[in-house]
Amino acid sequence: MKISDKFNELKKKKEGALIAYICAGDPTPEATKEYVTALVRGGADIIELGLPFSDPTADGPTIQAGIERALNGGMTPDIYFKLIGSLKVHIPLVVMTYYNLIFKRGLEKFVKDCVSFGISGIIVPDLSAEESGELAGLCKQYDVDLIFLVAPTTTESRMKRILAEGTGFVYLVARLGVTGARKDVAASTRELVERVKTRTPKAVGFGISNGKQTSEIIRTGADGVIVGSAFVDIIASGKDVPGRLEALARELKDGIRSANK
Amino acid sequence: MKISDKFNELKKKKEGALIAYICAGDPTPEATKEYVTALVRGGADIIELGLPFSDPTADGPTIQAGIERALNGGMTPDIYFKLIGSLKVHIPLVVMTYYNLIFKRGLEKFVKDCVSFGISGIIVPDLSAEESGELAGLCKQYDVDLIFLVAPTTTESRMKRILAEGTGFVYLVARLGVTGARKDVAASTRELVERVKTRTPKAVGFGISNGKQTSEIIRTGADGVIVGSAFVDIIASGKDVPGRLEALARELKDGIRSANK
Amino acid sequence: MKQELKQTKFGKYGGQFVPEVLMPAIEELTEQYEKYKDDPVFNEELDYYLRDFAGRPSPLYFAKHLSKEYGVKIYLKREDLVHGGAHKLNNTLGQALLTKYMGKKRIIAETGAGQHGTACAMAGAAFGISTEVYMGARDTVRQRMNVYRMELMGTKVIQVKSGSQTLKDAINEAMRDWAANVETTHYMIGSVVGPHPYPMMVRDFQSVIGKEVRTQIMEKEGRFPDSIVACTGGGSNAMGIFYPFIEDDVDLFAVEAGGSGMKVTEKEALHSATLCTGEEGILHGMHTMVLQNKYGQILESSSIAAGLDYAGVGPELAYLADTGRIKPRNSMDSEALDAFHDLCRLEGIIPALESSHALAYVKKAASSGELGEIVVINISGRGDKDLETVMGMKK
Amino acid sequence: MKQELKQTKFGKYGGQFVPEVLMPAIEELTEQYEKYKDDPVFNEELDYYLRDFAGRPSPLYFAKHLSKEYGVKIYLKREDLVHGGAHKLNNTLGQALLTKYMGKKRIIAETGAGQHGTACAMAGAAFGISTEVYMGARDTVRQRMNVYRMELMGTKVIQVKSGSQTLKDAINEAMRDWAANVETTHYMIGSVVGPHPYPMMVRDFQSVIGKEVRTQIMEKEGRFPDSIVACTGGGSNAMGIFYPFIEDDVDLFAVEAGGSGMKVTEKEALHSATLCTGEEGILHGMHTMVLQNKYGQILESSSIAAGLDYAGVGPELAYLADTGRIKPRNSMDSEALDAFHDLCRLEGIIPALESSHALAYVKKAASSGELGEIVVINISGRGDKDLETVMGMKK
Ligand SMILES: Cc1ncc(COP(=O)(O)O)c(C=O)c1O
Ligand SMILES: Cc1ncc(COP(=O)(O)O)c(C=O)c1O
Repeated sequence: MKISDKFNELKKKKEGALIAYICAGDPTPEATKEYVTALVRGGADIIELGLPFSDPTADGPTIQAGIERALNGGMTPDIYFKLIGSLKVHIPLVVMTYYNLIFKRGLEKFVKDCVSFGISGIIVPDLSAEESGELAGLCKQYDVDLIFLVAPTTTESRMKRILAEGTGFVYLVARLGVTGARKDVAASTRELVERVKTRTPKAVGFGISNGKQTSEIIRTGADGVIVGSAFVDIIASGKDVPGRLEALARELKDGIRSANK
Repeated sequence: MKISDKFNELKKKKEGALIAYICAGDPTPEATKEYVTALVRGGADIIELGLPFSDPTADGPTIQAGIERALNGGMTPDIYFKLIGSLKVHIPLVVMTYYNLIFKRGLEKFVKDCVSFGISGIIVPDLSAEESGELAGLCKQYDVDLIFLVAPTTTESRMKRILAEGTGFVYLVARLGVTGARKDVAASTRELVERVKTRTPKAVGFGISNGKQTSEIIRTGADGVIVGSAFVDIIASGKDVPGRLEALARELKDGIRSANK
Repeated sequence: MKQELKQTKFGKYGGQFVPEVLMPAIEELTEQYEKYKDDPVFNEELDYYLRDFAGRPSPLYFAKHLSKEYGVKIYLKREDLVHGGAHKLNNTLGQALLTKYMGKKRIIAETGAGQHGTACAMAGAAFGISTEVYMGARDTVRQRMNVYRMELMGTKVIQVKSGSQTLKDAINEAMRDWAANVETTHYMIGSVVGPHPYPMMVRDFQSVIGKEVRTQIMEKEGRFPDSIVACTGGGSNAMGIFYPFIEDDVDLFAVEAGGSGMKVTEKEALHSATLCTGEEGILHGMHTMVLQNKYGQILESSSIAAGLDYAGVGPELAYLADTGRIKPRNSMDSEALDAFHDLCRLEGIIPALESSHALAYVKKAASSGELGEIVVINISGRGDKDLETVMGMKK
Repeated sequence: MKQELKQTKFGKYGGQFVPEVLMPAIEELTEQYEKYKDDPVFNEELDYYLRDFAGRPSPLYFAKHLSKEYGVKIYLKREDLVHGGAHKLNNTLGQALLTKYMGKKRIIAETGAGQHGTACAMAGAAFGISTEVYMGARDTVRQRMNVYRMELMGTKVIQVKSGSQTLKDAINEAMRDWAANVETTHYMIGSVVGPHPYPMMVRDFQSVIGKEVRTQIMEKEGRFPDSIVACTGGGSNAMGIFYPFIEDDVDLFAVEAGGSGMKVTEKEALHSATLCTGEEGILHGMHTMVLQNKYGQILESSSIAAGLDYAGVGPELAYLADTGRIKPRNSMDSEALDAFHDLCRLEGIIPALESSHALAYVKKAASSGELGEIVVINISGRGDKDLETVMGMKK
C-alpha cells in the first residue's frame, strides 16, 4: 500500500496516523513477524521496520540495543527483504536504515528490492538532503517514497530544500536529541508543525510513549505520530511482548482518535 | 701507644704490622670490647675502630652492613669515646670515620677527645688532602696522627701533597674499588709501594683476607697490611666470633711473619 | 547545489552524511570556520597558543643512529614533544579557539584510549571552556589514568554504558548530546574524519606540522625530503605533515596498522588497514574507505596501537590514495613493536606505538630505494602511554 | 692552595670531600670541564642537542587564569615540555657530551625515583654511550615503569640490594663503581650537588633555563620579573633559572619541601627543608646545609615529591642563602597538592609535584606583596609521573 493512500484514507476518517517502529530481527526474524501482526492488530497505520546497521549513530540507546539484538540474531539485508516479503499485512511498510547499507547493496538494487518485496518508503537518518540526490532520483523512478526529517533547528533555507526532496510524509523531530522515550511533549512541537509548510503529511516523532502524548501531538495539527523506543522497550523486556505491543498501540491510537481532527 | 712507636718496635723485629679494622658497636659496644681483645690475642698490632656514619659512601657493602648494625645497636660518638676509654689494650688505636661526624662534634673537640680517650690516629676516607688543612693543623697541635690514603690512580703531584700532610702511616689502596674482601692481590700493589716514596710506614689495605695474601703484600716492601671486611664478615656471621677473629688474626700475622723482612 | 557539493568533498569522498538535527550546527561550523580560517586575529591567537602553550615549533631531529641502522637518512618530526605528548593538541587548540570565536560555551568530544580526550581537556582548560568527554565505560577502566588526567583538568568524563561500552558507543552518545545542545555546544572531532568541514578543518589545524617541516628541512638540507612517512588511523597527523607538501615532488607514505594479519571475518578485521584493504562506504558522516562486510556492516578493527584502531579513514586520504598522490602502506603489530624498540635504544626517544608503524615501514622499505635518500618520519606522539602494552608483549 | 680552595667553593660551601681513589677523576673532570665550558665547538654541539633533541627553548607561558586566581602576574617556564618531561635532560646532555669529549666510554649514575636515571638513559642513547644506572632494589619495584623506560633505551639498571635498598645505597654503589672504573667511566650527578666541579657544572648546564627566560620576559614584558620562584631539592632547576639573574634586581625564591610538618626525630625529618632548617655539614662530597641529628648522622628526609626528598642541598644555594641573595621558603605536601590541582584545572598543565611546591608558595605569598607584580615560576617537570601518588591522596 502506498503511504499517500493510507494518509488519504485516514484523512477521510479525520484521523491521525500511528506509525510504529520496531527493528527487524529483534530478537529474531520470526518474532518480528509476530510483533508486526500485533502492532497492526493494535491499530498501527504504518510500520517502520528498521534494517539494523552496526553503527547506528542517529539512534538512542534503546533502539541501539534493539539493533544489536537483531544483528546478534543474524539479521542481514537479504534476510530482511525475505522477511518483508513474507509479511501478510495490508498497511504501508517503511524501511529505516543507514546509508551505508543502501550504498553497499547498490542504490538501484536497494530501491528495486523495496519495490519487489513491498516496501513503500525509505527513511535514512544519516542522509542529509545535500547528499540525497542520487537516491531521490531512483526513488522517483521506481515510485518509492523518500522520507526526510526536519528538526526545530532546521533553518528556513534547508526546510525548503527538504520539503522539495521528500515524499510520503515529513518526519518532524519533536525536540532536540535523538530517539528515546521521554516523559512529556515539548511545546516546540506546535511551533515546528506550523513552520513546516507543505501538503505532504507531517508525522511527529522522538520521545512519544503514551496516549496522552499522541493526543496532544495530533492537536498541534500533525497528521501522525511516530513511536519507536516505547515499543522496543517492550521487546527488550521479553515479557508478554505481542500482547503488550498490541495494548500500547491501542492506547496510542486511542489517544490519536481522541484528538479527532 | 703512638703509631710510630709500634712501627719502630716491629721494625726492630723485622716484622710487618697487622692493622685490623672492625666497626665499633657492631653489633653492640660490649661485643666490640670482646672482639678487640680477641684481635689483640691473635696478633693485631694496630686496631682501627670505625665510628659509624649514616652514609658511608667510601665503604663496601660488608662494612656498610657492619655500620648499620652498629647504628642500630645505638652507637654514637659519645658512646664511642666512652668505649675507647674502657678498652684495656696496649697497642695503638685508630679511629676511622667520615668527616661530618668530626665537623659536627667540632674539629678541636674531636681531636682532644681522641687524645683524652687514647686514640693515636685518625682516618677520614672522605677527607681529601685539599680539604684537610684545619684538621691537620689540630692533629699536629695535639700530636695525633692524621692518616691519608693513596691509590694507584693518585697522580704524582697529589702524592707529594698527601705524603707531606700525612703522619702515622700511609694507607695504600691495593687496587681500585672500595673495601671488600677479594680473592687475590693485584700486581699493582708492588708498583704502588714503589711509587710511594716516604719514610712514613706504608700499610696496604682493601681486599685482603688470608695469610697467603698478607705474606705476599709484605714481600712487596710494605710495612703493614690492613684487613677489615674479612673480620667484619666474621662478625656478621655471629658464630663463634671471638674465636674466629683471633684465628684469622693469627693466620694473617703468621703470613706477615713468614715474609720476614 | 553542484558547487556546494564540490566544496564539501574531495573527489567523491567526504560530504555530510549526518542527521538533520545536526545539519544546522554543521552548517554554522562550516560558515564560521570559513570566516576565521584566514582571519589574521584568529591566526595570531592560535599561533600564540601553539607556541607558548603547546611548545611549538617541535624540532626536526636528525636521527643519526637510526639512519645508520636503517640505511637511509632519517629526520624525525618531534610531535612527541608537544604538550600532552602528541600532535592531537594542535587540533584541539584550533577548535577550542574557534569555539570561543563562535561564542559557544561548551565543548564535547568522545575518546577511545583517551588521547583526544586529554587534548580536549587541555585546550578546554587553556581557554576556560567547559568540556565534557564521552568515553565507553570499559575504556574508562582500561584507561583509568587518562580519565584521571582529564578530570584533573576540569573535564567531565561521561561513562557510556550502552552497547559494547567502547569508542563506538561514546561516539553515538556524543552525537546525541550534540543533537540536543547544538546551540551552545561545539563537538570536537579528533581526526580528519566526520562530516565536512571537520576533515578539512582538522587538516588545516594540523598543517602546522608540515609547514614547520618545510622550513626546517630547508635549513638542514637545503632541499625537500624525498619522502614523508606518517602513521594513519583517522589520518590527522598524516594529513598535517603531508598537506603542505601536496604540490611538491615529495613521496607521501600513509602507514596503516596491519595488526596481526590481513584476516577478516564477518564481524572483525585483524588489522585497521582501511586504505590498503577497505571498500567505499559511508561512516560517521563521511563517504570514505571503510572496513566492512559484504552487507556494509562495519567491522571491528584491531591494532596494537589504540590510536590507529579505526575502521574508517579521513576522506581526503581516500581521495589522495585514489589519485596516487599518497601511497598507502601498512606495518604489522610485530613490526611496529620492533621499530619501537629500535628508536628507544638507538636514539633515546620512546615513540607512540602509532608512530612506530611509520618507523617500521621505513625499516622495511629503506633498502628498496622506494623512499629515496632523505626521509621525514612523523613521530606523532610519545610512547609513555604504551609502556604497559609493550611490557605485556614478548619482544 | 688557598686559591684552589677558592675555586672549588662558594664561600665556605662546596669543596671536594671524596675518597682519594676518586680525586684523580674529579681533578680530570674539573680540568676537562674548564677546558670545554667556553669552547665554541662544544657549545655549538650542546646547543644543537638542546634544540633538536630536547626541544628547547621551552616556552615562557603567561598563565592567565592562574594569575587571576592567585592575584599576581604569573609566567610559567615550561620545562615540563622538555624531552623526558623535566629539566633533568639539560644537565645529562651536557655531561654526556662532555663524556664524549673526554673520550670516556661509559656513563654511570644513580637514581632514586628514576627521573635522573631516565634523563641519563636518554642522553646516553643520544650519544651512543653505554650507560648503567644504580637503583635501590626497593625503588626498582616502586618505580617499575621508569626502570622499564631506561631499559628500553639500552641502559642497564643495576639493582642495589644492600642497606635500605633505596637511593642512598644506590649512591654508595655508584661511587664504588666509579672508584673501580675511573679511567673509562664518567659519573653523572643529577643535581647541583656532590664535590666540585659538579655543583658548578650542573648549574652551568641548567643555566640555559634562566638565559631563555631573560630573552623571553624582555619580549613579553620589556623588563625583568620582580621575582623568580623554583622548587629546590638538590637545587638544579633553581640554580638553572636563578643564576643568569644573580646580578639583577630580581628576587629569587627557593622553595623546599615542607613535607608533612617541621617535626624531626633522631633519625628522620618529616620534611626536606634543608636550607630552611638544616645545619652545616659534609655530605656527598660537599660542605653544605644538611638535615642531621646532633651527632652529625644524616636524617631520612621526607616529601610527597620524590625529587625534593633529599637531606642535602647544593652548596651554592647554601652560600646564596647565607648572603641573602636567595630566599629559602617551603611548601607543605598538602599545599603542593592543592596548587597541583589548581594548575591542572585552570591552565590544562599537569605539573610535577616538585614544581607544585613552587606554585604553592606563590599561592600563599602573592597577597603579601613579597613577590612583586610579575613572577616567573619554574615548572621543572610534568606531573604524569605523579598521577598515582595524587590519586592515592584525598584532595
Ligand atoms: C600518537 C598518535 N599518533 C597517531 C594517532 C592516530 O590519529 P591520526 O591518524 O588522526 O593522526 C593517534 C590517535 O590517538 C595518536 O595518539
Ligand atoms: C620535575 C623535578 N623537579 C625538581 C626536581 C628536584 O631537583 P633539583 O632541585 O635538582 O631541581 C626533580 C628531581 O628529580 C624533578 O624531577
